Amino acid sequence: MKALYFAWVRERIGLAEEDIAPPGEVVTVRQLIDWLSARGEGYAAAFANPATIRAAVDKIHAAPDAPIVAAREIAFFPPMTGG
Amino acid sequence: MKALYFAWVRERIGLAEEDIAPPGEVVTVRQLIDWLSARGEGYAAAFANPATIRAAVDKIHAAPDAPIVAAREIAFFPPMTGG
Amino acid sequence: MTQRTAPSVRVQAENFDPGREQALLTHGRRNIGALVSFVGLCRDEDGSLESLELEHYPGMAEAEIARVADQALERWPLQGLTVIHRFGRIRPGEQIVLVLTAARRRADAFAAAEFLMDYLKTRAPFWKKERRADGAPDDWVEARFEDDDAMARWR
Amino acid sequence: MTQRTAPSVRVQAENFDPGREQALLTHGRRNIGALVSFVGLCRDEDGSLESLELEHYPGMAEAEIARVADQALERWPLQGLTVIHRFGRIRPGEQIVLVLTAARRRADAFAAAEFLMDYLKTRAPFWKKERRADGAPDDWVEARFEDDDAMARWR
Repeated sequence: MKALYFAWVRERIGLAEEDIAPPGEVVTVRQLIDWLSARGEGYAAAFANPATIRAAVDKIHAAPDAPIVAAREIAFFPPMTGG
Repeated sequence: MKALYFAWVRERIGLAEEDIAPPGEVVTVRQLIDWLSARGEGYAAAFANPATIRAAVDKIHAAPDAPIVAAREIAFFPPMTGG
Repeated sequence: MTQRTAPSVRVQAENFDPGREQALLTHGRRNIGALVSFVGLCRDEDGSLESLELEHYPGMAEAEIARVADQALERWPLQGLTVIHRFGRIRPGEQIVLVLTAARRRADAFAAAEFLMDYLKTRAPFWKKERRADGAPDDWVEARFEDDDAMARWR
Repeated sequence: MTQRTAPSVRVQAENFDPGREQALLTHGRRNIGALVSFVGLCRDEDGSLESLELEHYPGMAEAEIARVADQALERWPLQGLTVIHRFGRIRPGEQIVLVLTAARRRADAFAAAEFLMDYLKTRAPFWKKERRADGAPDDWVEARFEDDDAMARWR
Protein backbone atom coordinates (compact mmCIF):
# COMPACT_ATOMS: atom_id res chain seq x y z
CA MET A 1 0.00 0.00 0.00
CA LYS A 2 0.98 3.64 -0.42
CA ALA A 3 1.67 5.88 2.59
CA LEU A 4 1.35 9.66 2.23
CA TYR A 5 2.64 12.25 4.68
CA PHE A 6 1.63 15.91 4.89
CA ALA A 7 2.78 19.11 6.63
CA TRP A 8 5.14 18.52 9.57
CA VAL A 9 4.56 14.76 9.45
CA ARG A 10 6.08 14.88 5.95
CA GLU A 11 8.91 17.14 7.09
CA ARG A 12 9.86 14.98 10.07
CA ILE A 13 9.79 11.74 8.08
CA GLY A 14 11.53 13.41 5.17
CA LEU A 15 9.25 11.85 2.58
CA ALA A 16 5.99 12.90 0.89
CA GLU A 17 5.05 9.32 0.06
CA GLU A 18 6.39 5.78 -0.05
CA ASP A 19 5.26 2.23 -0.66
CA ILE A 20 4.96 0.22 2.52
CA ALA A 21 4.29 -3.47 3.22
CA PRO A 22 3.37 -3.84 6.88
CA PRO A 23 3.21 -7.40 8.25
CA GLY A 24 -0.12 -9.21 8.47
CA GLU A 25 -0.65 -8.51 12.17
CA VAL A 26 -0.81 -4.75 11.48
CA VAL A 27 -4.55 -4.35 10.82
CA THR A 28 -5.56 -0.91 12.20
CA VAL A 29 -4.44 2.68 11.73
CA ARG A 30 -3.06 2.73 15.29
CA GLN A 31 -1.03 -0.43 14.71
CA LEU A 32 0.33 0.99 11.47
CA ILE A 33 1.45 4.14 13.34
CA ASP A 34 3.28 1.96 15.90
CA TRP A 35 4.88 -0.08 13.12
CA LEU A 36 5.97 3.06 11.21
CA SER A 37 7.31 4.67 14.39
CA ALA A 38 9.85 1.85 14.69
CA ARG A 39 11.28 2.52 11.23
CA GLY A 40 13.59 5.32 12.30
CA GLU A 41 14.12 8.58 14.15
CA GLY A 42 12.14 10.73 11.71
CA TYR A 43 9.14 8.40 11.97
CA ALA A 44 9.42 8.28 15.75
CA ALA A 45 9.49 12.10 15.89
CA ALA A 46 6.53 12.41 13.50
CA PHE A 47 4.36 10.01 15.50
CA ALA A 48 5.66 10.91 18.99
CA ASN A 49 2.34 12.45 20.03
CA PRO A 50 -0.51 10.35 18.59
CA ALA A 51 -3.07 12.93 19.78
CA THR A 52 -1.81 15.34 17.09
CA ILE A 53 -1.92 12.78 14.27
CA ARG A 54 -4.86 12.43 11.90
CA ALA A 55 -5.21 9.68 9.33
CA ALA A 56 -7.15 9.05 6.13
CA VAL A 57 -7.71 5.67 4.50
CA ASP A 58 -8.29 5.93 0.77
CA LYS A 59 -8.91 9.67 1.13
CA ILE A 60 -11.53 9.34 3.90
CA HIS A 61 -10.91 10.40 7.49
CA ALA A 62 -10.19 7.31 9.60
CA ALA A 63 -10.19 6.73 13.37
CA PRO A 64 -7.24 5.01 15.09
CA ASP A 65 -9.10 1.70 15.21
CA ALA A 66 -10.16 1.80 11.54
CA PRO A 67 -9.08 -1.24 9.50
CA ILE A 68 -6.30 -0.83 6.93
CA VAL A 69 -6.17 -4.29 5.42
CA ALA A 70 -8.02 -3.43 2.20
CA ALA A 71 -6.50 0.05 1.90
CA ARG A 72 -4.57 1.19 -1.15
CA GLU A 73 -3.55 4.57 0.25
CA ILE A 74 -3.09 5.70 3.85
CA ALA A 75 -2.26 9.29 4.73
CA PHE A 76 -0.98 10.80 7.97
CA PHE A 77 -1.08 14.50 8.82
CA PRO A 78 -1.55 17.02 11.64
CA PRO A 79 -4.95 18.52 12.54
CA MET A 80 -6.20 20.53 9.56
CA THR A 81 -5.75 24.31 9.43
CA GLY A 82 -7.43 25.26 6.17
CA GLY A 83 -10.37 27.55 5.64
CA MET B 1 -46.42 69.80 12.46
CA LYS B 2 -46.13 67.65 9.36
CA ALA B 3 -47.82 64.26 9.08
CA LEU B 4 -46.46 61.66 6.64
CA TYR B 5 -48.24 58.51 5.51
CA PHE B 6 -46.70 55.47 3.83
CA ALA B 7 -47.83 52.31 2.03
CA TRP B 8 -51.48 51.39 2.60
CA VAL B 9 -51.85 54.06 5.29
CA ARG B 10 -51.04 56.59 2.54
CA GLU B 11 -53.39 54.89 0.09
CA ARG B 12 -56.35 54.76 2.49
CA ILE B 13 -55.94 58.38 3.59
CA GLY B 14 -55.29 59.45 0.01
CA LEU B 15 -52.41 61.74 0.97
CA ALA B 16 -48.63 61.27 1.24
CA GLU B 17 -48.28 64.20 3.64
CA GLU B 18 -50.10 67.15 5.12
CA ASP B 19 -49.72 69.86 7.75
CA ILE B 20 -51.74 69.18 10.86
CA ALA B 21 -52.49 71.25 13.97
CA PRO B 22 -53.92 68.96 16.63
CA PRO B 23 -55.41 70.61 19.74
CA GLY B 24 -53.29 70.98 22.89
CA GLU B 25 -54.79 67.98 24.64
CA VAL B 26 -53.38 65.64 21.95
CA VAL B 27 -49.95 64.90 23.42
CA THR B 28 -49.12 61.26 22.50
CA VAL B 29 -48.86 59.22 19.31
CA ARG B 30 -51.94 57.22 20.35
CA GLN B 31 -53.99 60.38 20.96
CA LEU B 32 -52.91 61.74 17.58
CA ILE B 33 -54.08 58.52 15.92
CA ASP B 34 -57.48 58.89 17.61
CA TRP B 35 -57.70 62.54 16.58
CA LEU B 36 -56.75 61.78 12.96
CA SER B 37 -59.20 58.86 12.81
CA ALA B 38 -62.05 61.31 13.36
CA ARG B 39 -61.08 63.41 10.33
CA GLY B 40 -62.85 61.24 7.79
CA GLU B 41 -63.55 57.83 6.34
CA GLY B 42 -60.08 57.34 4.81
CA TYR B 43 -58.41 58.14 8.11
CA ALA B 44 -60.77 55.85 10.01
CA ALA B 45 -60.01 53.03 7.57
CA ALA B 46 -56.26 53.63 7.80
CA PHE B 47 -56.23 53.56 11.59
CA ALA B 48 -58.99 50.98 12.11
CA ASN B 49 -56.58 48.39 13.52
CA PRO B 50 -54.02 50.17 15.72
CA ALA B 51 -52.03 46.90 16.10
CA THR B 52 -50.96 47.19 12.47
CA ILE B 53 -49.89 50.85 12.70
CA ARG B 54 -46.31 51.94 13.35
CA ALA B 55 -45.25 55.52 13.99
CA ALA B 56 -42.06 57.55 13.83
CA VAL B 57 -41.51 60.93 15.47
CA ASP B 58 -38.88 63.02 13.69
CA LYS B 59 -37.71 59.90 11.82
CA ILE B 60 -37.26 57.74 14.94
CA HIS B 61 -39.54 54.80 15.76
CA ALA B 62 -42.03 55.86 18.44
CA ALA B 63 -44.26 53.85 20.79
CA PRO B 64 -47.98 54.69 21.12
CA ASP B 65 -47.37 56.58 24.37
CA ALA B 66 -44.45 58.61 22.99
CA PRO B 67 -44.87 62.40 23.29
CA ILE B 68 -45.53 64.41 20.13
CA VAL B 69 -45.62 67.94 21.51
CA ALA B 70 -42.12 68.94 20.32
CA ALA B 71 -42.32 66.98 17.06
CA ARG B 72 -41.88 68.57 13.66
CA GLU B 73 -42.68 65.46 11.64
CA ILE B 74 -44.80 62.44 12.51
CA ALA B 75 -45.09 59.45 10.18
CA PHE B 76 -47.58 56.57 10.17
CA PHE B 77 -47.07 53.31 8.31
CA PRO B 78 -47.71 49.54 8.41
CA PRO B 79 -45.15 47.08 9.80
CA MET B 80 -42.01 47.23 7.67
CA THR B 81 -41.41 44.68 4.91
CA GLY B 82 -38.01 45.67 3.55
CA GLY B 83 -34.83 43.65 3.43
CA MET C 1 -10.28 48.54 18.55
CA THR C 2 -7.84 51.31 17.89
CA GLN C 3 -10.01 53.10 15.37
CA ARG C 4 -13.71 53.37 14.88
CA THR C 5 -15.05 51.66 11.76
CA ALA C 6 -17.28 53.98 9.72
CA PRO C 7 -20.20 52.10 8.17
CA SER C 8 -21.16 52.82 4.57
CA VAL C 9 -24.96 53.12 4.28
CA ARG C 10 -26.72 53.75 0.99
CA VAL C 11 -30.42 53.87 0.03
CA GLN C 12 -30.77 54.01 -3.72
CA ALA C 13 -32.91 53.08 -6.71
CA GLU C 14 -29.92 51.81 -8.71
CA ASN C 15 -28.71 48.24 -8.65
CA PHE C 16 -25.41 47.43 -6.90
CA ASP C 17 -22.43 45.16 -7.60
CA PRO C 18 -21.67 42.90 -4.61
CA GLY C 19 -18.24 41.97 -5.99
CA ARG C 20 -17.28 45.61 -6.38
CA GLU C 21 -18.48 46.46 -2.86
CA GLN C 22 -16.49 43.55 -1.41
CA ALA C 23 -13.38 44.68 -3.28
CA LEU C 24 -13.85 48.26 -2.03
CA LEU C 25 -14.18 47.08 1.57
CA THR C 26 -11.10 44.85 1.54
CA HIS C 27 -8.79 46.76 -0.85
CA GLY C 28 -5.34 47.30 0.62
CA ARG C 29 -6.35 45.85 3.99
CA ARG C 30 -4.34 43.20 5.84
CA ASN C 31 -6.44 43.05 9.01
CA ILE C 32 -9.57 41.36 7.61
CA GLY C 33 -9.79 37.61 8.06
CA ALA C 34 -13.46 37.12 7.25
CA LEU C 35 -15.84 38.83 4.88
CA VAL C 36 -19.53 37.92 4.91
CA SER C 37 -21.90 39.17 2.24
CA PHE C 38 -25.66 38.84 2.23
CA VAL C 39 -27.71 39.66 -0.85
CA GLY C 40 -31.50 39.61 -0.69
CA LEU C 41 -33.14 38.99 -4.05
CA CYS C 42 -36.64 39.34 -5.46
CA ARG C 43 -38.00 35.81 -5.64
CA ASP C 44 -40.83 34.51 -7.79
CA GLU C 45 -41.02 30.77 -8.16
CA ASP C 46 -44.38 30.39 -9.90
CA GLY C 47 -44.09 33.22 -12.40
CA SER C 48 -47.00 35.13 -10.85
CA LEU C 49 -45.00 38.25 -9.93
CA GLU C 50 -44.44 40.99 -12.46
CA SER C 51 -42.40 43.20 -10.12
CA LEU C 52 -42.08 44.62 -6.62
CA GLU C 53 -42.56 48.29 -5.87
CA LEU C 54 -40.47 49.20 -2.84
CA GLU C 55 -41.70 52.32 -1.07
CA HIS C 56 -39.47 53.90 1.56
CA TYR C 57 -39.35 56.81 3.98
CA PRO C 58 -36.53 59.02 2.66
CA GLY C 59 -34.28 60.31 5.40
CA MET C 60 -35.56 57.90 8.02
CA ALA C 61 -34.46 54.86 5.97
CA GLU C 62 -30.85 56.03 5.89
CA ALA C 63 -30.95 57.16 9.54
CA GLU C 64 -32.49 53.92 10.80
CA ILE C 65 -30.03 51.74 8.90
CA ALA C 66 -27.17 53.88 10.27
CA ARG C 67 -28.51 53.38 13.81
CA VAL C 68 -28.66 49.59 13.30
CA ALA C 69 -25.15 49.65 11.80
CA ASP C 70 -23.87 51.51 14.87
CA GLN C 71 -25.45 48.87 17.11
CA ALA C 72 -23.68 46.14 15.15
CA LEU C 73 -20.36 47.98 15.53
CA GLU C 74 -20.91 48.21 19.28
CA ARG C 75 -21.65 44.50 19.59
CA TRP C 76 -18.99 42.99 17.30
CA PRO C 77 -15.42 44.00 16.52
CA LEU C 78 -15.91 44.75 12.83
CA GLN C 79 -13.30 46.05 10.41
CA GLY C 80 -15.80 47.17 7.83
CA LEU C 81 -19.53 47.39 7.23
CA THR C 82 -21.60 48.20 4.15
CA VAL C 83 -25.38 48.27 3.81
CA ILE C 84 -27.18 49.08 0.56
CA HIS C 85 -30.98 48.99 0.28
CA ARG C 86 -32.79 49.69 -2.95
CA PHE C 87 -36.19 51.28 -3.45
CA GLY C 88 -38.49 51.61 -6.46
CA ARG C 89 -39.36 48.94 -8.99
CA ILE C 90 -37.56 45.61 -8.68
CA ARG C 91 -38.16 42.60 -10.92
CA PRO C 92 -37.85 38.89 -10.07
CA GLY C 93 -34.22 37.82 -9.89
CA GLU C 94 -33.02 41.36 -9.12
CA GLN C 95 -31.11 42.34 -6.00
CA ILE C 96 -32.86 44.25 -3.20
CA VAL C 97 -30.45 44.55 -0.29
CA LEU C 98 -26.75 44.04 0.43
CA VAL C 99 -25.09 43.64 3.83
CA LEU C 100 -21.31 43.25 4.03
CA THR C 101 -19.42 42.64 7.26
CA ALA C 102 -15.65 42.35 7.64
CA ALA C 103 -13.99 41.10 10.82
CA ARG C 104 -10.89 39.35 12.09
CA ARG C 105 -12.86 36.20 12.93
CA ARG C 106 -15.62 34.60 10.94
CA ALA C 107 -18.03 34.15 13.88
CA ASP C 108 -18.20 37.94 14.35
CA ALA C 109 -18.72 38.62 10.64
CA PHE C 110 -21.51 36.02 10.41
CA ALA C 111 -23.29 37.15 13.59
CA ALA C 112 -23.17 40.83 12.63
CA ALA C 113 -24.52 40.15 9.13
CA GLU C 114 -27.43 38.08 10.50
CA PHE C 115 -28.18 40.71 13.14
CA LEU C 116 -28.20 43.47 10.52
CA MET C 117 -30.58 41.57 8.25
CA ASP C 118 -32.93 40.67 11.10
CA TYR C 119 -33.05 44.32 12.20
CA LEU C 120 -33.38 45.73 8.70
CA LYS C 121 -36.33 43.46 7.98
CA THR C 122 -38.30 44.71 10.97
CA ARG C 123 -37.02 48.28 11.57
CA ALA C 124 -35.95 49.84 8.27
CA PRO C 125 -38.89 51.84 6.82
CA PHE C 126 -39.46 50.01 3.53
CA TRP C 127 -42.69 48.49 2.26
CA LYS C 128 -43.09 46.04 -0.60
CA LYS C 129 -46.03 46.05 -2.98
CA GLU C 130 -46.47 43.18 -5.39
CA ARG C 131 -47.53 43.80 -8.97
CA ARG C 132 -49.11 40.62 -10.38
CA ALA C 133 -48.24 39.24 -13.81
CA ASP C 134 -51.92 38.43 -14.49
CA GLY C 135 -53.03 42.02 -13.88
CA ALA C 136 -54.70 41.25 -10.54
CA PRO C 137 -54.77 44.22 -8.12
CA ASP C 138 -51.45 45.18 -6.52
CA ASP C 139 -51.06 43.93 -3.00
CA TRP C 140 -48.91 45.04 -0.06
CA VAL C 141 -46.68 42.32 1.33
CA GLU C 142 -47.61 41.52 4.90
CA ALA C 143 -44.98 41.49 7.63
CA ARG C 144 -43.90 38.00 8.62
CA PHE C 145 -44.06 36.92 12.25
CA GLU C 146 -40.85 34.93 11.77
CA ASP C 147 -39.04 38.19 11.13
CA ASP C 148 -40.11 39.50 14.53
CA ASP C 149 -38.93 36.24 16.11
CA ALA C 150 -35.62 36.48 14.28
CA MET C 151 -35.09 39.96 15.66
CA ALA C 152 -36.10 39.00 19.19
CA ARG C 153 -33.17 36.61 19.56
CA TRP C 154 -30.68 39.50 19.62
CA ARG C 155 -32.14 41.12 22.74
CA MET D 1 -37.27 20.09 -3.31
CA THR D 2 -38.11 19.03 -6.81
CA GLN D 3 -34.55 18.89 -8.09
CA ARG D 4 -31.25 18.13 -6.46
CA THR D 5 -28.85 21.05 -6.27
CA ALA D 6 -25.37 20.15 -7.59
CA PRO D 7 -22.63 21.83 -5.56
CA SER D 8 -19.68 23.40 -7.36
CA VAL D 9 -16.43 22.47 -5.57
CA ARG D 10 -13.02 23.70 -6.70
CA VAL D 11 -9.54 23.36 -5.19
CA GLN D 12 -7.10 25.59 -7.04
CA ALA D 13 -3.93 27.68 -6.80
CA GLU D 14 -5.51 30.60 -8.69
CA ASN D 15 -7.35 33.44 -7.04
CA PHE D 16 -11.15 33.69 -7.47
CA ASP D 17 -13.65 36.48 -8.04
CA PRO D 18 -16.48 36.40 -5.46
CA GLY D 19 -18.64 38.76 -7.51
CA ARG D 20 -18.32 36.60 -10.60
CA GLU D 21 -19.13 33.43 -8.62
CA GLN D 22 -22.21 35.08 -7.13
CA ALA D 23 -23.35 36.21 -10.57
CA LEU D 24 -22.84 32.69 -11.97
CA LEU D 25 -24.87 31.16 -9.14
CA THR D 26 -27.82 33.53 -9.46
CA HIS D 27 -27.86 34.23 -13.21
CA GLY D 28 -31.30 33.71 -14.73
CA ARG D 29 -32.72 32.35 -11.47
CA ARG D 30 -35.98 33.56 -9.92
CA ASN D 31 -36.15 31.12 -7.01
CA ILE D 32 -33.29 32.52 -4.90
CA GLY D 33 -34.26 34.90 -2.12
CA ALA D 34 -31.01 34.91 -0.16
CA LEU D 35 -27.38 34.62 -1.18
CA VAL D 36 -24.70 34.39 1.50
CA SER D 37 -21.03 34.64 0.61
CA PHE D 38 -18.12 33.99 2.95
CA VAL D 39 -14.57 34.90 1.97
CA GLY D 40 -11.66 33.93 4.22
CA LEU D 41 -8.62 36.16 3.77
CA CYS D 42 -4.97 35.98 4.78
CA ARG D 43 -4.62 38.34 7.74
CA ASP D 44 -1.47 40.00 9.05
CA GLU D 45 -2.00 42.92 11.38
CA ASP D 46 1.54 43.52 12.62
CA GLY D 47 3.40 43.14 9.32
CA SER D 48 5.27 40.06 10.53
CA LEU D 49 3.91 37.69 7.88
CA GLU D 50 5.53 37.44 4.48
CA SER D 51 3.13 34.81 3.11
CA LEU D 52 1.25 31.60 3.84
CA GLU D 53 2.09 28.35 2.13
CA LEU D 54 -1.04 26.22 1.96
CA GLU D 55 -0.34 22.51 1.57
CA HIS D 56 -3.20 20.21 0.67
CA TYR D 57 -3.97 16.57 -0.03
CA PRO D 58 -4.93 16.49 -3.72
CA GLY D 59 -7.93 14.32 -4.39
CA MET D 60 -8.97 14.09 -0.76
CA ALA D 61 -9.42 17.87 -0.48
CA GLU D 62 -11.96 17.91 -3.32
CA ALA D 63 -13.65 14.72 -2.07
CA GLU D 64 -13.91 15.90 1.54
CA ILE D 65 -15.32 19.30 0.56
CA ALA D 66 -17.84 17.53 -1.70
CA ARG D 67 -18.88 15.30 1.23
CA VAL D 68 -19.36 18.35 3.46
CA ALA D 69 -21.31 20.09 0.69
CA ASP D 70 -23.60 17.07 0.37
CA GLN D 71 -24.22 17.17 4.12
CA ALA D 72 -25.18 20.84 3.86
CA LEU D 73 -27.58 20.03 1.02
CA GLU D 74 -29.20 17.33 3.14
CA ARG D 75 -29.66 19.65 6.11
CA TRP D 76 -30.86 22.84 4.40
CA PRO D 77 -33.03 23.46 1.32
CA LEU D 78 -30.38 25.18 -0.80
CA GLN D 79 -30.80 26.41 -4.36
CA GLY D 80 -27.08 26.67 -5.02
CA LEU D 81 -23.75 26.01 -3.36
CA THR D 82 -20.18 26.93 -4.37
CA VAL D 83 -16.98 26.20 -2.45
CA ILE D 84 -13.52 27.26 -3.66
CA HIS D 85 -10.39 26.61 -1.60
CA ARG D 86 -6.96 27.75 -2.73
CA PHE D 87 -3.60 26.12 -2.10
CA GLY D 88 -0.01 27.26 -2.60
CA ARG D 89 1.44 30.63 -1.70
CA ILE D 90 -0.94 33.28 -0.40
CA ARG D 91 0.08 36.77 0.71
CA PRO D 92 -1.53 39.00 3.37
CA GLY D 93 -4.75 40.52 2.11
CA GLU D 94 -5.30 37.74 -0.44
CA GLN D 95 -8.32 35.46 -0.53
CA ILE D 96 -8.06 31.84 0.69
CA VAL D 97 -11.55 30.34 0.66
CA LEU D 98 -15.01 31.11 -0.72
CA VAL D 99 -18.33 29.62 0.39
CA LEU D 100 -21.53 30.65 -1.40
CA THR D 101 -24.97 29.47 -0.37
CA ALA D 102 -28.23 30.33 -2.11
CA ALA D 103 -31.63 29.59 -0.57
CA ARG D 104 -35.22 30.77 -0.53
CA ARG D 105 -34.88 32.06 3.03
CA ARG D 106 -31.95 33.84 4.60
CA ALA D 107 -31.81 31.70 7.75
CA ASP D 108 -31.03 28.60 5.65
CA ALA D 109 -28.38 30.37 3.58
CA PHE D 110 -26.66 31.75 6.70
CA ALA D 111 -26.76 28.46 8.62
CA ALA D 112 -25.43 26.43 5.69
CA ALA D 113 -22.57 28.87 5.07
CA GLU D 114 -21.52 28.80 8.74
CA PHE D 115 -21.78 25.01 8.84
CA LEU D 116 -19.64 24.67 5.71
CA MET D 117 -16.93 26.95 7.08
CA ASP D 118 -16.88 25.22 10.48
CA TYR D 119 -16.54 21.84 8.77
CA LEU D 120 -13.98 22.98 6.21
CA LYS D 121 -11.77 24.40 8.96
CA THR D 122 -11.59 21.12 10.82
CA ARG D 123 -12.08 18.44 8.12
CA ALA D 124 -10.70 19.67 4.79
CA PRO D 125 -7.10 18.46 4.40
CA PHE D 126 -5.24 21.78 4.18
CA TRP D 127 -2.31 22.93 6.33
CA LYS D 128 -0.99 26.46 6.64
CA LYS D 129 2.68 27.29 7.05
CA GLU D 130 3.69 30.83 7.88
CA ARG D 131 6.69 32.43 6.22
CA ARG D 132 7.98 35.26 8.42
CA ALA D 133 8.89 38.68 7.05
CA ASP D 134 12.01 38.83 9.27
CA GLY D 135 13.40 35.58 7.91
CA ALA D 136 12.67 33.58 11.08
CA PRO D 137 12.06 29.86 10.46
CA ASP D 138 8.76 28.93 8.82
CA ASP D 139 6.16 27.65 11.23
CA TRP D 140 3.08 25.47 10.83
CA VAL D 141 -0.13 27.09 12.04
CA GLU D 142 -1.58 25.13 14.95
CA ALA D 143 -5.20 24.03 14.90
CA ARG D 144 -7.45 26.19 17.04
CA PHE D 145 -9.60 24.61 19.73
CA GLU D 146 -12.35 27.12 18.94
CA ASP D 147 -12.65 25.59 15.50
CA ASP D 148 -13.40 22.19 17.03
CA ASP D 149 -15.98 23.84 19.29
CA ALA D 150 -17.53 25.62 16.32
CA MET D 151 -17.89 22.31 14.50
CA ALA D 152 -19.28 20.48 17.54
CA ARG D 153 -22.41 22.67 17.62
CA TRP D 154 -23.71 21.12 14.39
CA ARG D 155 -23.92 17.57 15.78
